[in-house]
Amino acid sequence: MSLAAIIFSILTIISSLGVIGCANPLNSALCLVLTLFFVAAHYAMMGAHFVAAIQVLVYAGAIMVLVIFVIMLLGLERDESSSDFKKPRNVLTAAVIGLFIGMLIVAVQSGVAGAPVDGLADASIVNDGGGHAIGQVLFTRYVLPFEITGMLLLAAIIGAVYIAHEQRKPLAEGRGLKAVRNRE
Amino acid sequence: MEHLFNLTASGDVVLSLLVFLPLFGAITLFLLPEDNDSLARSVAMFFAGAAFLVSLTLLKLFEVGTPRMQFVEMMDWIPSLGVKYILGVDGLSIWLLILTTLLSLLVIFASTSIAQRLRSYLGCLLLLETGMLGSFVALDGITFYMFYELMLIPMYFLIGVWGGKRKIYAALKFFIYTALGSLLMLVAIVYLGLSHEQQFGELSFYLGDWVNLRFGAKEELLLFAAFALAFSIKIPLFPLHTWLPDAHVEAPTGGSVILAGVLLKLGIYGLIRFAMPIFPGAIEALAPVFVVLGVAGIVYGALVAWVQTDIKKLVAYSSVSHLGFCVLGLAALNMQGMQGSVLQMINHGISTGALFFLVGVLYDRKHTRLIADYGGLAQKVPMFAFVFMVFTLSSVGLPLTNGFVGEFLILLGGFQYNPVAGAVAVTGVVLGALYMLSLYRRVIFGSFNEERNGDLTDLNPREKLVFAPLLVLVFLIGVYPQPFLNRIEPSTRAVLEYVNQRNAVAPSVVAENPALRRTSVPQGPESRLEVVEN
Amino acid sequence: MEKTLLLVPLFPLVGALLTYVISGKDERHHRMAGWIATFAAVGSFILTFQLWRALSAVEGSVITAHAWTWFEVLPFKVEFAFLFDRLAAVMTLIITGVGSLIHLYAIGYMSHDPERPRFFAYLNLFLFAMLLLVLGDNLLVMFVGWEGVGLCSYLLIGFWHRDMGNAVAGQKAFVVNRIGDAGFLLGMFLLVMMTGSLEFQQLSQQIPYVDPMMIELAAILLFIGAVGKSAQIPLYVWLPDAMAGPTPVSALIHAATMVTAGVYMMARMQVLYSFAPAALSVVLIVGTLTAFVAATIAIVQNDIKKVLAYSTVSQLGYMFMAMGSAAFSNGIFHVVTHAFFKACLFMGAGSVIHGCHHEQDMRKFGGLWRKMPLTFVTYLISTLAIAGFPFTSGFFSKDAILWTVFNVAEDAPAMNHTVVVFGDIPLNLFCWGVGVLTALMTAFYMTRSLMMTFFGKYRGHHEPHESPMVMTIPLMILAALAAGFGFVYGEAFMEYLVGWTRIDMQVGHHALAEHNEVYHTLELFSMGVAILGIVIGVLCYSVCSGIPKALVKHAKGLHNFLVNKWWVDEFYQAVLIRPLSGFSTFLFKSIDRVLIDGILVNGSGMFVEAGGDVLRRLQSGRTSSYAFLMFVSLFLLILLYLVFMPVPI
Amino acid sequence: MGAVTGYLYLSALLFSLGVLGVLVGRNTIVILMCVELMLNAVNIAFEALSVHFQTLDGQIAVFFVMSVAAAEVAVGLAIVITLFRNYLSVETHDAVTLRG
Repeated sequence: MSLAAIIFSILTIISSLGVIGCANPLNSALCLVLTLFFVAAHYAMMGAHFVAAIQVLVYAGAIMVLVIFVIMLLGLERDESSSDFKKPRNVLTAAVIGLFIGMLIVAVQSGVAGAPVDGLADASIVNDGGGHAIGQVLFTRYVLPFEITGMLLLAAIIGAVYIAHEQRKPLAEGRGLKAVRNRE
Repeated sequence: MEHLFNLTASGDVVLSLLVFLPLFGAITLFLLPEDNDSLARSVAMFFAGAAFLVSLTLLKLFEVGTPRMQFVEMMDWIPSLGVKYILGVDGLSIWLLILTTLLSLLVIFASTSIAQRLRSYLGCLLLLETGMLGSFVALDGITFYMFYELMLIPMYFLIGVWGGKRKIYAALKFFIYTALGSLLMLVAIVYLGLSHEQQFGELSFYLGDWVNLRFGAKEELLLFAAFALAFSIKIPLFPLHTWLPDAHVEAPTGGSVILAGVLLKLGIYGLIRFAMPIFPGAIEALAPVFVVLGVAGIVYGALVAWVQTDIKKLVAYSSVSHLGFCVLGLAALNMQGMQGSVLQMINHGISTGALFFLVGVLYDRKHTRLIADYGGLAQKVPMFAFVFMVFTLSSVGLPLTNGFVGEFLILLGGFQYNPVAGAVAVTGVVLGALYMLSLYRRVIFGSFNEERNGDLTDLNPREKLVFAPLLVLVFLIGVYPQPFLNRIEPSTRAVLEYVNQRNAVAPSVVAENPALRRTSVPQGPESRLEVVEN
Repeated sequence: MEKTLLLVPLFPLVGALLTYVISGKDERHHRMAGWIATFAAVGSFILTFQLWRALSAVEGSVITAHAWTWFEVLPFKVEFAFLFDRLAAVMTLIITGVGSLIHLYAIGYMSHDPERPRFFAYLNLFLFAMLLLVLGDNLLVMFVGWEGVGLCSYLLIGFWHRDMGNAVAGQKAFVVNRIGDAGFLLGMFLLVMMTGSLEFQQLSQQIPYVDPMMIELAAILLFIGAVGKSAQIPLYVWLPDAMAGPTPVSALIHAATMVTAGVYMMARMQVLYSFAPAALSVVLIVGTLTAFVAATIAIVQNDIKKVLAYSTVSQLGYMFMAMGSAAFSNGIFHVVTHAFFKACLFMGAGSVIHGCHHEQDMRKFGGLWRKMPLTFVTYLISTLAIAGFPFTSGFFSKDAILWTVFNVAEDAPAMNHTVVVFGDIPLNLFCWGVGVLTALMTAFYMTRSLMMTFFGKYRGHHEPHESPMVMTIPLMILAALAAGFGFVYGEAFMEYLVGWTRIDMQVGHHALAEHNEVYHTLELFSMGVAILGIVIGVLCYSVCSGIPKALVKHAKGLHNFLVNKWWVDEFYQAVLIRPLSGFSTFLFKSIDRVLIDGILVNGSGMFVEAGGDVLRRLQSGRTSSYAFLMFVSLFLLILLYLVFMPVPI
Repeated sequence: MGAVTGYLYLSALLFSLGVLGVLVGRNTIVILMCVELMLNAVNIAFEALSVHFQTLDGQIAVFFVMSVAAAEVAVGLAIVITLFRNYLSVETHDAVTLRG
């Protein structure tokens, strides 16, 4: 791997550690945004500029903004949740995840060296990483999944509205955002 | 045997009528108004009586001397699955049908002590009667299984609703124990149906078709084990008997009479009707196991009965001992043993059924079953003491009573099969006298406790009417059992000869382990009885 | 003639039903019960007498009657049929004759018992069963009678069932009989396996062709049945307790008829036993031991009925000694004479008890000869007979038995003579010696009972009175028979039963006892023994009454040992009954309750329940634990995939 | 050739960190974010292999993963809001009413 790639990898790892480690959800959200940028950088280095752009645009832009918006909405930025690593259960979880990493590494070593899968073998298109090639493939071979994803998004929107929807009836004493706000 | 089973529908409907008459009774009962007890009892009596009459006409029309099935009914029930509705009666089942209808009639007639919900009590009894009658006449695996399971539900309610203190535990234990066994049998039935399709092309559950199936040694043993387990739980064979005392102690009088009188016989009947013709190699190979368990059951049942303090539990363990005799007779695989076993089933139904009625008489009056609560009843209730004496003697197997003939044949068959088993089984006869007479002495003789049992009244006319037919049967079978044996003989001979012929021709299982070869060659009609050491 | 043969057992049966039905209802008819039953018995006796007359003089003639086929499992068939030959004639005459006399006696004895109908019904039922036993044409009908008499003795022993002691005695009798019957059953099964049938004619034809080992086994098994029924060692314990029943019962069942069933069975199966020398030796030994042991116990008993009970066991021992030496007819002869004098003794004792208002302890009697002269005379005659006083019937039968045991006939199919005891004494000589010793003891304890009851001064506090005529007539008849039968009909009886007599005992046989001078010396010897016993008895209990007390004080241990009946009952209780009930409680408590019920049945129930509980704990409600579980399973799946699936790339 | 294995290692590490975050997370929102992190790790792997095998399928997959992730976040946040409304806190250890 090129030097730049290694540096960016280390930075990505650090920022993702930040996501987990931060006590304050707002800080971890910002770390996540940083991680997303580094991942976009990786895409770019691999030549997939269009994907990098989309990554930044969709992920960092849309999703993270929404997350931060909700954090601020619920007023969680002041919560100092104690991430207690000491509890035996978490040590057990860490150990299991360690094993998991080991297994993945072993899998990676044993598996990757194989022959290239037949797929779309036109190397030229891949290199230019432009949107043209992706658009062409997307709307020829993958048009069905594309439509299904559209439906999925529609369902997600309706679901989200329905779940978060508050009935008009007056809330019982002490319930609902306004009541909470006043109480603080 | 094949000629026995390729049947043609004989066109008459008497068997279906007999089987479903009680069912109609049960249904009409549920349509009646809830609280009118006397109406409910008269309707139930009508249907039970009708069923009894039909069974009597069946007996009259029954042709003696032929092993083939009579009054056969064949109808396609579920054509796609190859399940046919086939009914037929022969020497093995004719007397059991009569016993079922008689006992059910007597139980319904004597159901005065049931206070709450009499209507559904009688409904359960009629439903139970249908299940029993169906199981005795069904010749198709699935139909048999359906009736076999149908019996469980009403029996469960009989014990669970009208039972004694621990009725829920007893009912649940009874249900799970028997159902578990029969599930295994269901697996075997399905396997047989499929292997019939495999060997003969079309799926069939008819006993006649199954008889032509041929299995490997291991396969046959396993299938036989499935059937044998289901029936051994029902019998109950020695180690699987612990549900019986609880079920009997907690069941109401009527329930335990039917349970002891008929339900237990299905195990033995099932073994003879289904297990023997289909798995002749396995029955011959496992015969020593059944002999050992049977004899163990005889001695164990007798000894444990001797130390009981509750009359019903004592009689329940005596049933374990008596049916140990039946199993011994069955496993002896010779004419004396088999006929003795079938006859003893009927005798046991009569004597133990009557004993439970007697306990019911005491329980309805004093609401306690402990032997210690009674004593010296002879002075207060002489008629009860006399009837109790007769059935004690019948249960002990005194000559000129019904118990003796069956027991003698079984012991003779057992002795011919293996003298040691015969000798140990004979001790069962002695132990039988011990525990029954000690029960009789503690309840009937000795000093009478006036203030506790002072208000005891002797048998009322209704109870006398219940005991009359049973008393007549005890002495009739004891003194002149020939008409009974004439009808049983052809069928048992057919089954036995088929088993021996199949084992002689293709000794699949037995060839592989000569150690299981029995000591005596079964007796054909012409040859004299002698022990052939081979 | 066939009809009358069927009627003989039917009369008592009908009598029993009639007695119970007619007189069972109300008080006035109770008195009739006794008479109906007696008429039935006497009627049966008359019919038997006619049959006996009809039985032609030819030795082997037989009258048979076939009722119906009892049950039939080809090739084995059992008929309800009767056989009336000379042996059966003798036994039936005794049963119905003595039976009728005892019925007559019982009317007097049970005159004020409220439950008379039930008593006489059982008594008649007993006669029916006993006749079945004796007249049966095959072993199975005999077995029906065999268990039938067992049942009736159970009912009659426990007749006064208010007192639990009587009921326990009745049950003990039935169960011990049942143990014997189990042996009898096994013997029958073996015979069926060997010969395919149970009829006596068939058996006697086919037994010679059966393998000797099996014959010995069958003989022993049938003998076990006889031991149970005729109260030999080790199954005699029930007879002394059977005295709990009314005295007529003891007289009829436990002296004259039922207990001799075993002897009759052996005589009937003489073909089997003559082919089983080993079995005969066993019978001889058991008979001798029983005779000796019972006699020793009888000496120290104080209850008059117990003395007579043990004397019966002892006399039965004698009969089996005769059977053991294959002298079947001598055994039957002793059965007959024993029936006479023992029934007379029991009834005498009964009338004494009746007179002294149900007092049974001899120490409360004394000097009754003045108050009850008739009873005294008959009791005296019978005591002389049983003691073997010269020329009484007891003497003839007992002396003949001692001679058959002593005299080893070469060609007689008796026991093999190689068996020796204590070094070199041949078995039969040993048994003869013990037999003579027992004869001495018999004479002594019978004279003791005579002296304690009828002589000395009256020790009881009731006012004894002579029994009514209806009781004394049977006494006198039997006393006459006891005295004269042997002398008058001794020879004729032996000729009559020539079919069952041992070769050397048959009239006209060269080594016949008459011409054998050893026989005459032995005859004199046993006369002397009898007289000696009587003299000792008389002396001990009249002139020097101090001797018995001194002896008792001196031989304290032995006396105690005998009074406690050799501790046999306690032995059975400790070795048999207590361990058996302990074992059954163990079976019930631990095997049934804990092992099968507890562990297997409820255990599996609890196992399922416990399993459910563990799984329930997994649903902890915390999402993180769910996530963790999901992750772990994912991890394992991937691991499995990697390990087992070859990586395709 | 090292690039692909490198990226795969990176993706494995990121994925594991995401899982650790989910399992240990105290706050529901943080768990949501960690799920995002895991998805990104997968995307990296997709992209790396797509380049390695010279095919576009990988990149197309990345697009679909992104859209699914968006949908997932939307629904996730809606749940978080309702969670907050009922339990007044988003700590994982409060919502235990489903305990068996």
